[in-house]
Amino acid sequence: MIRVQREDFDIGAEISALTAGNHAIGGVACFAGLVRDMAGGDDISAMTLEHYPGMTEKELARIEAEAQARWPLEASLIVHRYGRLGPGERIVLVVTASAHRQAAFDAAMFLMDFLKTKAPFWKLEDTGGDARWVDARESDESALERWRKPAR
Amino acid sequence: MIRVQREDFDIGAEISALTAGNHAIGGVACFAGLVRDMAGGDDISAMTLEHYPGMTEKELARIEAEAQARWPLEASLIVHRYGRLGPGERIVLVVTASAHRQAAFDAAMFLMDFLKTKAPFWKLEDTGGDARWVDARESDESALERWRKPAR
Amino acid sequence: MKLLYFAWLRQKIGTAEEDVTPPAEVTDVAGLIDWLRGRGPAYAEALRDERVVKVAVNQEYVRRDHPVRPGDEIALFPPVTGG
Amino acid sequence: MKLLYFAWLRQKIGTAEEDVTPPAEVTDVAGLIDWLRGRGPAYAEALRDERVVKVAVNQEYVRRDHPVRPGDEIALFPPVTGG
Repeated sequence: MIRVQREDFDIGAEISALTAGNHAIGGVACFAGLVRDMAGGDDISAMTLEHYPGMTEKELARIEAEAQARWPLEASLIVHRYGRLGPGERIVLVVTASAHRQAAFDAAMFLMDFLKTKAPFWKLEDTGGDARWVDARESDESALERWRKPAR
Repeated sequence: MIRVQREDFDIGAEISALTAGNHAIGGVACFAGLVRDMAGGDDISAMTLEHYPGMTEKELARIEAEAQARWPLEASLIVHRYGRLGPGERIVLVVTASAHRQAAFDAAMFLMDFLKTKAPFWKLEDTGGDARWVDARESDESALERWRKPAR
Repeated sequence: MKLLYFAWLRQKIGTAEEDVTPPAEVTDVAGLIDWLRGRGPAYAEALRDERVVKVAVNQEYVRRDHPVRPGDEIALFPPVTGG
Repeated sequence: MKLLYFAWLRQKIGTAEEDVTPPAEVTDVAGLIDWLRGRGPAYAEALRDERVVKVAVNQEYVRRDHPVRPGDEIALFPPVTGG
């Protein structure tokens, strides 16, 4: 399941809803991205996430389908917020559930790596007076390399 | 932080409490282990977790300290339940928070791998009439190998 | 065709969205970018460094040799920074 | 010294905990296990396969050559299966 929304989410409630009644699930991995208040030494007072409605949903669904094809997942969820967010606020949630823990962990890392480099979101950091578009990170691009080899 | 308890836990509330007010956190990884209803083809109606009070807390604290030494974690949490649990119930929770996502993911996997092989818990599966102690898995022991190399 | 711009590309060009009708010789993404550069200094500046311009045609990432046709929705944007 | 047994070791031996005073020649974990085997068929059966008996002295994992002393808390248990 994927969702793109302005509102916050409740990690525990999302996981409960996703896994309820499925007793084949032995492990649930999750990752939540939060707004940090420091970027390159400047304090961030807020961040605005812009996205490409329509394409965002398509890309997230495509990435999720790829993870489902690579690992034996019982369930998965991607929630990504847009709009203005303050320090400490939740930005993104990825949840993966599987019979075994490594599949859940690997799929969650895979989803995050692809989402970071493929989902059409852009961050505008507000450092007080000055607003600055976040640069894409080389390390996010290189994190994709590890998924080139066939999945376990 | 570590906790050993009979009661259930709320994943969202645990993560919120752990990360509240720390805006240096950019990513939170978590893993929850659930009771599966199938083990080797037999339906599990319940599971009883026995542990070694005193040593359990020591081992969990030691494992957490090791993760804190290896990765730049802003916060971490291990909660492990004991007692009788039904299918779908939560057994264990690991949460790790860091500035960057890979440290959080790696530390969470490390905690789970060590907890599975070092924390003195034992599972007794009730498959209806018959109770059976779960065998340790070879794959859990070999999962430790990857942490022999120095951390990134 | 409908053009969409995001993030600093949107800010530099000064619009989020516009309908354009390029001449017939513009048949692919590379040709479209070249043609856009000629539309004024804001376009030329925004599209100066090709390496930081990603393109999606009808909401799918494409390469520079991908065809562009009337009716297409074509988005130009910098490398993504979500997550 | 205080002995603790867990999981199927506890069930096979038939007690969770006991105080024992082995003879003076029992100085390490290996010696203690040998001595326990001689205490009866339940002990012999429970401790038959050494490979699946883990030992903690004063709540720390130890090897077979670790000393055992009066006053120690010594736990014997199968490989752990938590998580």
